[in-house]
Amino acid sequence: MKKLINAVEDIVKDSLVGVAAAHPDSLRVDLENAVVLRAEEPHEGKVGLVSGGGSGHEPMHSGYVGYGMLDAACCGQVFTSPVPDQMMAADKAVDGGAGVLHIVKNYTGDVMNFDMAAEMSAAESGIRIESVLVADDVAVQDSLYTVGRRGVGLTVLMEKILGAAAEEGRDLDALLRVAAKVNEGGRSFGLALTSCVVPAAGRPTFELADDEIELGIGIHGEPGRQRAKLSTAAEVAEQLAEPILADLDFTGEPVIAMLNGLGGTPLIEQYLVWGEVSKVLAGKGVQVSRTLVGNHITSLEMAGCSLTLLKADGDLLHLWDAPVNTPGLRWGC
Amino acid sequence: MKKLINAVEDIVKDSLVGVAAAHPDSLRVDLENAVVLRAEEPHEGKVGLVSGGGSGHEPMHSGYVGYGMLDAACCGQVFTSPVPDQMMAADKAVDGGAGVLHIVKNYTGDVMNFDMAAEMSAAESGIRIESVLVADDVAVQDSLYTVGRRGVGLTVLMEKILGAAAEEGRDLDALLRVAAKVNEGGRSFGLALTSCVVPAAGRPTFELADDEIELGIGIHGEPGRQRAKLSTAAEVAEQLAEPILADLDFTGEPVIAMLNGLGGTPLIEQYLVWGEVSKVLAGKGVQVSRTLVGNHITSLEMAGCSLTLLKADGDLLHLWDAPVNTPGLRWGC
Amino acid sequence: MSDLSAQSVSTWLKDFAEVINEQANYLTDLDRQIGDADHGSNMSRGMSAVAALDPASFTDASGMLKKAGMTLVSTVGGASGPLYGTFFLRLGTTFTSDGELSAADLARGMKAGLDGIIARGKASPGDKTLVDTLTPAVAAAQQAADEGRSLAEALQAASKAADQGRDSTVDMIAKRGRASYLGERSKGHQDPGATSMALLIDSAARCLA
Amino acid sequence: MSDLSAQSVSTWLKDFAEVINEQANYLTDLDRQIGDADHGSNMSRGMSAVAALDPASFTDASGMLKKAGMTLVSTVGGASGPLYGTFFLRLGTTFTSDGELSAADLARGMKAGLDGIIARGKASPGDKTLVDTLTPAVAAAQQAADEGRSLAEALQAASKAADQGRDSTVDMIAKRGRASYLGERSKGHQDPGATSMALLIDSAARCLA
Ligand SMILES: Nc1ncnc2c1ncn2[C@@H]1O[C@H](COP(=O)(O)OP(=O)(O)O)[C@@H](O)[C@H]1O
Ligand SMILES: Nc1ncnc2c1ncn2[C@@H]1O[C@H](COP(=O)(O)OP(=O)(O)O)[C@@H](O)[C@H]1O
Ligand SMILES: [Mg+2]
Ligand SMILES: [Mg+2]
Ligand SMILES: [Mg+2]
Ligand SMILES: [Mg+2]
Repeated sequence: MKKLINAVEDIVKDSLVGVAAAHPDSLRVDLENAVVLRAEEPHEGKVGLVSGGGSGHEPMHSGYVGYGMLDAACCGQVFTSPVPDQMMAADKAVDGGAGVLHIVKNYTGDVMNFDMAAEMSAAESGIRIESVLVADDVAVQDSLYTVGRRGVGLTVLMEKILGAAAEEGRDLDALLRVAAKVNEGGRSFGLALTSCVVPAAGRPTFELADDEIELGIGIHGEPGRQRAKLSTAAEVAEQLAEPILADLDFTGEPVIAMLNGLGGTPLIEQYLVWGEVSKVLAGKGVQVSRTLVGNHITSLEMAGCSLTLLKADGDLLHLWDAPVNTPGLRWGC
Repeated sequence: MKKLINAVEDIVKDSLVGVAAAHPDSLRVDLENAVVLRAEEPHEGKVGLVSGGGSGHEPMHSGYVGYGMLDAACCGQVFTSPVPDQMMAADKAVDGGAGVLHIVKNYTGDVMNFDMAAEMSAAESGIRIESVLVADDVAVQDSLYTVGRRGVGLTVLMEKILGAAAEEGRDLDALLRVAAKVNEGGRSFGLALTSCVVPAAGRPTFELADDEIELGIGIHGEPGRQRAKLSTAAEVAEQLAEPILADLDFTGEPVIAMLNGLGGTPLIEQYLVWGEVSKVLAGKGVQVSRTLVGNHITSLEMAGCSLTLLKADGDLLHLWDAPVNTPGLRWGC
Repeated sequence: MSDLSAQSVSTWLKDFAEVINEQANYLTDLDRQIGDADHGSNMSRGMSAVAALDPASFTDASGMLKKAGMTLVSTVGGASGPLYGTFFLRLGTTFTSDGELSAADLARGMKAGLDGIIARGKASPGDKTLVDTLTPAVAAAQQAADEGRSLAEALQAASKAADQGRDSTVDMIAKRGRASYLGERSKGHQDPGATSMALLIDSAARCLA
Repeated sequence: MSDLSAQSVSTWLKDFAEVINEQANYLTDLDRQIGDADHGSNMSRGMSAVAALDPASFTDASGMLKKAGMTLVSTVGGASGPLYGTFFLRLGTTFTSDGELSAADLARGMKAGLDGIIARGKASPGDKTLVDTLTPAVAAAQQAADEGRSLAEALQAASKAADQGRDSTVDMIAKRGRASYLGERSKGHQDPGATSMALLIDSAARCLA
């Protein structure tokens, strides 16, 4: 295992020391709880947005704290959901009287820890806490008898859009309606060229042959649903887009698209894949109105990429375009 | 070789197709010449800023085209400088009557190709063309008898700062003075945990043992000057900072710092290293006023990082803080 | 040592912590195959914190068990944190008085723990989770109690049933937790949480009898 | 075929292009060791474009050589593009009339090419570049001309000297080009550009004699 770290058990805290050092003006880092906050919290009358999850997906979530996006990010151990204490500390710090919204990726661990935190925060301090579950990964079969889809790339778009809505002063119920729309119209699919090395495990989570890719990869090095031969980028673009378009009709409305790098794939390849994906989408009558290319939700050093599409009506586009000022996403200010 | 590409010879063009598709409103891509331009060129009365170099360092340079930074980026083959025809096309497109400035990294190939282009552009169209050579890598011995230092991380800062100065309406001579100040006060050093695979070569440029790092690495997979054992991030921070501080006194003036990922190193590790570097710098009395952490000048999928420090007086800080709107760097607008 | 006290609980928890530390790589490796390669490090982080609790600072077993549960919730994260945490919290609320521990007490406590886990995680037997270890273990303990057997015998029976429950997860297709994303491909692998839960019951059989 | 014409130049360039394509991996591999692993692909990209030029569309050798030079400048990039491009441009301005090519003509043309390369790249002999191949080759051609020998003999001598010059780069410490960043560590490796330049002179000896 070759990593720029001091000790495996200190990775998250040591990295947060760097976050604090890099963004002294805009962020405040609660090192004890491993919570990243905006420098000024709470914001009176604004719904507080709290997200978090296992670390190793940077810039998500800590890089999305700031004006127009999150109020706080709770950083768990690498690929392990944070513990309720962290969310409770965050809830307390960001509550400006309008309640707090938890943005949670749909993984058992995340769901249970956020649930416990919400119960305890509400009981302890009477804050109204609601939560949004992001569950967009079409690689996972969705049925009554399973836990449902994983939350992956759509989380980035959810945080940006809800962040803008909260900044505008919309209330908790309004945010829940926006979130429902994002969940209804958003889908993702990813594939990997290599595994990643979870620091505590010390070796790659899975092995791929030199000509193999893993289709339907998660963001924790979990194996996907299927192996395939690595072909051309044009073929990869089909492999990314096809399962998404098979799951939901993306024609007839503007679409926000994210071509996301999983960490180890250089930007030149990400743009190359986006070029091919955009051809595939155009061929299927999908009209892309906004595009984001880059490392936005990663799996440590995993090579590969994911595609997220979101049907966006006028309001969602308006919220997407609104100013945002975070280390990981910034425009308009 | 595992890459998301169609064919080795098409990588640069195919990737530019993606750039064009991702940024239809802000960028215009001249696919024939592999030149990325702002959507609206030229800008009357503004010095045109043209940079470029081998591809594989993304977001540099194509990702730095836009308001407050470059007017054009000429994209060479992977790790191979662009050809004069590209710079000539760029010169012509961006000349707004105030002359054109070439920002060139100090590599023989880049220097010669930009030189030929400048001679031919001046001869053909009478544009006044000046050039700035960036040469900041302290890993390379600088002497009268060699070609001097390589241009690495400082290039990003140079492009940002000159871009702001040009946007303010400063003339060519004023830009050259700013550039000289940046060159005098800027230094970089990098190290690698892995090599990268140049697509045309198909295999890693060099091999490192599981516990080895390459100190003084370039940005093209060129081997560095020395191997060392990989130790803790705290030690790595010393290895990055020490050669820079030994070369130039960085105390007594504010410093702009960039901790740059080389492509394959996740952001969580980059922040972790920055945390350690900031401690080392503080211990040596260096006062960091601005910080940039992330993948800004990369070597394909190489794992590792580099540190760039720049002494910044009030004017340089002012230019650094000025609004910039490019795919790779954005703030203030 | 069939006496329930902060001290006897502490002996059990320290033993389990030791076993977890020894087996951490194995548990992580199981999780590497159908999960995200952290179950061993998760449990080990949590149980090290639990093992550091001083039994002298608790007035009774109940207090110690509740604190252990809260400690797991606060240090583990992931799926196992809330689930193991809930298990010990429920044990703590069931075992309200120190002293003699009967087979019936044991069965009642374990059942409360299992119910808590199901309430929190919504898994059913057959979903390939630690519930598949705990469910037959509870049943075995209950049967031993019903048959009037000793605590030691009940613990033995529970431990044997737990091991069988753990083994039964190999052939299952996961429906809860991270392994469920693998669908059919989760078959043929032993569930990490079911494995650590069997270690917990085995440890109880060693320490509480 | 000691006659200079667009056709004879084309034969030479096509032969060189073929050799470069065959040796591309070898050249890239040399560059991998002390450079950036692209010399073979650079030269091959450029020479493939040159080989596609139709000699029938040029009135004389000069025009063909100049176009070859411009083509290399426009397609290769890197250090070798401007240097090889300059070499052929200078040949083109030296060989102004078709017809008989003498040993003295050859020496004069090669010398002009070398001067162009030095003006562009500022390398001196001993800097571990293609100049170390070309310098002795020019000297050998000149000596053959001075001794009144034939074009074929001059080309043979140049080719032999070029090969020796190429070999001499192994022990040098690079002072120009990318390999110079390696300092002492550049020693022990043969320079890629010096290698391709020797292939060019060898090809000339085969095709122009
Ligand atoms: N809903 C659930 N109910 C019961 N047990 C579960 C549930 N989800 C997961 N588990 C158990 O948790 C184990 C995984 O724990 P761990 O790896 O620590 O957490 P995570 O899956 O969050 O990484 C699984 O092997 C399974 O036994
Ligand atoms: N200044 C120079 N003068 C002469 N030849 C040079 C000079 N710099 C580099 N070279 C030659 O160019 C070769 C490298 O060419 P190539 O790999 O194609 O370009 P780059 O170094 O830009 O990647 C070197 O092996 C060397 O022979
Ligand atoms: Mg986990
Ligand atoms: Mg090159
Ligand atoms: Mg796990
Ligand atoms: Mg080269």
